[in-house]
Amino acid sequence: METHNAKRVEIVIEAPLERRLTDALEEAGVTGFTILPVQGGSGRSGRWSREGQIGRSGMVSVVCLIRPDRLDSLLDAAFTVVERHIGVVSVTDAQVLRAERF
Amino acid sequence: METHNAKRVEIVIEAPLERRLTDALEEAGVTGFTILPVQGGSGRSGRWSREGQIGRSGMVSVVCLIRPDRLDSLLDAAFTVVERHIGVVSVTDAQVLRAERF
Amino acid sequence: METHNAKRVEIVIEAPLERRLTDALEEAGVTGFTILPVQGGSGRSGRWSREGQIGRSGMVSVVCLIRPDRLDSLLDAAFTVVERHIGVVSVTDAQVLRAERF
Amino acid sequence: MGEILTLAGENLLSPIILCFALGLAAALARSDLSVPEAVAKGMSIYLLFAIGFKGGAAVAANGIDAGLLMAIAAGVVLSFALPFVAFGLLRSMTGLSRIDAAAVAAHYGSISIVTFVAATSVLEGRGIAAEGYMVAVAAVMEAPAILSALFLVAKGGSSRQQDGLMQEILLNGSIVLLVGSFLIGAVTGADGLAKIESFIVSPFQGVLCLFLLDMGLVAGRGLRESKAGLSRMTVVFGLTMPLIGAALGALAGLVIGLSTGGLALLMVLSASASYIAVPAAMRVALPEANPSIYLTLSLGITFPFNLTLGIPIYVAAASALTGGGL
Amino acid sequence: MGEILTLAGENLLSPIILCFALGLAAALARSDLSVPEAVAKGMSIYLLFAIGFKGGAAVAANGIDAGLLMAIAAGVVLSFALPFVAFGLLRSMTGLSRIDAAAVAAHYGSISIVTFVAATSVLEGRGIAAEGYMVAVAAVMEAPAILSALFLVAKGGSSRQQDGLMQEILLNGSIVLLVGSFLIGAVTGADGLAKIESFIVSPFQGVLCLFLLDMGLVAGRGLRESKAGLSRMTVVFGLTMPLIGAALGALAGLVIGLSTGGLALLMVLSASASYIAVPAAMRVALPEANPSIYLTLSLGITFPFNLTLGIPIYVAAASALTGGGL
Amino acid sequence: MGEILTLAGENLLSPIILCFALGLAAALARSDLSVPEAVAKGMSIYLLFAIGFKGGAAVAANGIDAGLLMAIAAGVVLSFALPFVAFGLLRSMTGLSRIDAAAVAAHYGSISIVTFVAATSVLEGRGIAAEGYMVAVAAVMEAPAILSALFLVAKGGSSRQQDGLMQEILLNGSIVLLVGSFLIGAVTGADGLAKIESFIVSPFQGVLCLFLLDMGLVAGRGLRESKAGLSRMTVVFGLTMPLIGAALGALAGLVIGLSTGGLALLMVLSASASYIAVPAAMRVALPEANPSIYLTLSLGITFPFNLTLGIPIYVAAASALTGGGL
Ligand SMILES: Nc1ncnc2c1ncn2[C@@H]1O[C@H](COP(=O)(O)O)[C@@H](O)[C@H]1O
Ligand SMILES: Nc1ncnc2c1ncn2[C@@H]1O[C@H](COP(=O)(O)O)[C@@H](O)[C@H]1O
Ligand SMILES: Nc1ncnc2c1ncn2[C@@H]1O[C@H](COP(=O)(O)O)[C@@H](O)[C@H]1O
Ligand code: NA
Ligand code: NA
Ligand code: NA
Repeated sequence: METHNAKRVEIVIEAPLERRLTDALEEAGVTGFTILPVQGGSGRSGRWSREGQIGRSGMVSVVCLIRPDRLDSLLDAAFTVVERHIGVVSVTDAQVLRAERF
Repeated sequence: METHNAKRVEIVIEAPLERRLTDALEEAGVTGFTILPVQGGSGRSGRWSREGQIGRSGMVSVVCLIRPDRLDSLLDAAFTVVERHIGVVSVTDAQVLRAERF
Repeated sequence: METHNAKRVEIVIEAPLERRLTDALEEAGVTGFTILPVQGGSGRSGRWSREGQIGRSGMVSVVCLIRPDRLDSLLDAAFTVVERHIGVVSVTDAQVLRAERF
Repeated sequence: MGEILTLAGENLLSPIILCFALGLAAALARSDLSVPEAVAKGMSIYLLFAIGFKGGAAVAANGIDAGLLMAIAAGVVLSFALPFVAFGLLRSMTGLSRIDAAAVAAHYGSISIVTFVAATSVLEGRGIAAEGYMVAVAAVMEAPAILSALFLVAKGGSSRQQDGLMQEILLNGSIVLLVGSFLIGAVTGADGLAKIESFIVSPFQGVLCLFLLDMGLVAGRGLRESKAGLSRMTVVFGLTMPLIGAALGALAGLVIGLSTGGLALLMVLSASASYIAVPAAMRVALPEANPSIYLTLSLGITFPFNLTLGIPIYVAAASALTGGGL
Repeated sequence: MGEILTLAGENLLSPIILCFALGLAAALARSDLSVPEAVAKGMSIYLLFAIGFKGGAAVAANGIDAGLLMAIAAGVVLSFALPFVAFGLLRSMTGLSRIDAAAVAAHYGSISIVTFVAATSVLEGRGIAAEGYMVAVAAVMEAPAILSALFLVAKGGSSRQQDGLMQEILLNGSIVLLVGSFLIGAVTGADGLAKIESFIVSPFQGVLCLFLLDMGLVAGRGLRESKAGLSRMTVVFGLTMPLIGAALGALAGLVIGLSTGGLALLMVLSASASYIAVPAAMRVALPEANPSIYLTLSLGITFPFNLTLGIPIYVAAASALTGGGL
Repeated sequence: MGEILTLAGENLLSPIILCFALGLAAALARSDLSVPEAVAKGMSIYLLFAIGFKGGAAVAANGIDAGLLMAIAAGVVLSFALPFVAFGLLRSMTGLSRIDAAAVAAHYGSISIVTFVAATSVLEGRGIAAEGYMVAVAAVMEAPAILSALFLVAKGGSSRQQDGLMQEILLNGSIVLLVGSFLIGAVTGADGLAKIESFIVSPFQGVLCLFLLDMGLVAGRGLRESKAGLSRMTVVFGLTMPLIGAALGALAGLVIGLSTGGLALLMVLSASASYIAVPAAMRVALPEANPSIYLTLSLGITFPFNLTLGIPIYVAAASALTGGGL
């Protein structure tokens, strides 16, 4: 089956910033993304868990498949939001089916 | 620690099709997969979120670790289900521990 | 945007062992990880789903971004916990922003 | 007419309608108010269980009569027939493609259980009794419309493999729960009801309020995010089809001789459009149909219309038709 | 005998049993009906809190007597002892390995709180009072059986490092909640109960119905998806072990002089098998044991048996043994 | 003084406080007891809806008077002013940075709705009436403090772009739900309340118990996992600021002539610190501020203090100040 090169970008960011991040991505011309819930984690600021929390707390994971040549503009857009906040950005090489969608 | 080559296939697909997809995977001889919930996303058909939804709405993410030589049969099986529906398929190179399991 | 090499380790493990695994990771000097909920799956021990379950059942997915040179100590730590239990460990090459965090 | 207005006015100022309006307004204003998916599903399980059980207990109290079978037959016929009417209207009034029109039509042949529940509350508030078995009629009306839609598409040439689809539709969670709790209510009767009354009767209205808050939030988010941009004629369809459905439902109900309350409920069922079972079935069976068209129409246009104006109209009409004053 | 049949018949047609049956049937028929995990957990928190609090308030009302301590001691002894009986049976009757047999045995020494709750409902329905502190007995019976299982495996040679396991078991959420709410009920007594009565008493039966619907769904899914294929003798074990457990529980209860209701509940606790606390502990402590064996046995065989036939038998036996008629 | 002690003792032994203590103890002991996020959110929606609706219905019953507007004005002024007091104290007493101090200050200007609800319960328990519109005062006090904090930081030199922040704060889910249900209660009045009373009144205390169990769990986990290590003076701040806030609230309440109950509630609002709306706003607006400082202070120190000792003190003080005996 024919596949096409792509980048898989995963941004773990604080939930209250979700809308700002996705707005920035859309402005940067990103055509699609998928948001996964995050249950807990640990980092320099300690451990946390979503259990029993109320309010828009915790983090979410935003996954973006994108054409390699558009990676830089995506990262720039993401960075404006992530920069001053808690968040982790990683990029992996991937192959996608149906390249026309990206 | 010794690791072995594998492919990590991630299929984001509409929740009502989850069973069809996993049935197709099992028929194609896929020995294991893990289903992650998806909280929301955006694509050509607009933004969506699972919040407050009832019924089998939204999408799920099915992750499959597989021996490289079995990738094509997996993609063929997935494609029969994804083809006419909303869904995104991506493949990444990975290493796994305990290759005998895959 | 400048990125840095990293490894993305994904450990799918039974929920009752979550704390043991994360304790082992922290002991091995892992600085951060993110825990994603898992909704269901299939493997040699059959299909399962979290729906309607009570108690600490099912699995979780622990994702760890780490400097390549620290991969082995992480895998060793993870393996002590995963070894006798149900669990899947995979590693992918990744790039991260802000390497100083890892 | 005056009566309809009074009834509509009272209805508009009831807590459940105001909760729906609050949710709608919050979503349109982009508030981050939201009900967790699990809680929304939990409330829908509660409502289906309560309404099914109470219906079954009512049937146990009154005994089964020929009316039950006739009403069920009427429901099945309506659910099969209404999509053809809807499809015809859509194809002549709007520019929707055959597939989109068929998908929308399936929704209007099927039913909205929340609209049904809201109507039940209005009837109770006015002291109008209804046949307990109307819940069973609601259950049997969920699925047939889907078959009609598939038939309409097949006639258009594109045949499709649908292994297991029928089974999936009939075993849809909401149908199973509604039918199952109806049977449990019918078997355990007044004794069973007495045991769980303070769970399924007393707090019912309050849960319904929060549930409608959530429906408002979901509907509002749908209207805001939808890329569909419904054409004006499509919106007109969403406002007139309920009235046509109600009229056909009234006809059927008069033929089989329902009481005032039963007639009103059959009109409500015919007028209402599904937004749970049918959308999921459409994603599987007619994936090419655009979901934002049928969801926006059903949940964003027809549901609020029925909730606010439709129900008072149908109740008033049923009263007039059966000779009972309001 | 006739009494048992009447009681069993009544029991089988109660809403809670029918809800369990509905869930079981829906899952076996592959319906997609499901209760969200969060809602199921929320209901279990509600049930544990309510049952603990009511038990504590009952103790506060009746005062603490020597019976409380004796009953707790009896519970601890039973929980330690029953796994040895179960293990012996399993090793002689079935082909299960030492580790699988030990893991199963742990489940049968521990208890199922839902079975306990269902039995409480039956007793209430028949107007049979029981000692309020039986809830505390239930709590202390959760954990000891796990130690017995580990001992049985250690005897077999494989020693294992279990740092922190004991603490994890004793601080298991359901034990903490049950004991904690029991203490709160005991401290706040009748006053406290009055404040929250319309939350923990009135809707209790209804919540139990929905919870059992979920238990049926989970049990049915387990039976359907299980790759275990329990051997016939293993199934026989799942049906006889409850009776043996109940007999031993009856013996202990008679020795310490429980009332009819208390005796019935101690029999129920001894007869029931855990499917929450123990499975999680087994995943940590005996990961080589096959979970689908112990889950299927406990939730798919013994739980429905106790719920339908077991409870009426134990209640009838307790009545006969204490000289109280039904 | 004796009265305060009696009141505090009674309060400490109420089910809701004991549930909080149970959660706290379970979390500190590392039990895995936990309430699912969706259930916790569901309960908070229930509580906000119930408290808002009941407040609105009370206003509908008593009519709107000038007091309502004055109380709202007082609330806005207090919410704007208290952060300046808190900021001054923090900068002089503790070593917190300007940004951390401003973030903490925002929390103390805003309010904790659960503390408010707990105080309402205490008042009800003592038969002390309060103005229904105090709920509206609670709602308007949520947000202004955030602006004061931003002003305090801006004065310190770091200006920041905050597009859409204000809108986000005002449309925060909890504010919208509280205000919305207040309005619905006010519009539908006694009729509306009668319809949903057995949902929002009777089970209220019980839901509050489980909610406080969860708050205890979250607070305990926060205390355990926090890497903040609050300095001793910061803890002292967390215990004295509520008293200072309450004193200022009392002053304002006396000026506008509130009743005993209303005065107590305004003191409680002023004394309490936010842990829902403000933390989320701070993550967006002042991300450099350390969340574990403000969360630990607000939820781990001030909330338990108010719940256990604060409320009895404020109620006793309000009684003394308005000449009403306890
Ligand atoms: N190395 C990492 N790998 C995966 N997730 C991480 C990593 N570091 C941080 N995170 C996630 O980001 C959150 C915030 O990290 P921090 O700012 O370091 O406290 C953590 O709670 C994790 O969910
Ligand atoms: N480029 C992408 N990267 C990640 N997820 C995507 C992407 N495109 C689509 N998706 C996911 O697939 C769903 C449907 O996409 P679409 O069919 O384009 O509307 C979206 O809502 C996303 O959850
Ligand atoms: N090849 C695989 N790819 C992804 N996840 C897997 C795979 N094999 C197993 N898993 C996950 O691990 C769980 C236990 O696997 P098993 O021990 O094979 O039953 C499964 O239910 C899946 O969630
Ligand atoms: Na209809
Ligand atoms: Na037992
Ligand atoms: Na305050």
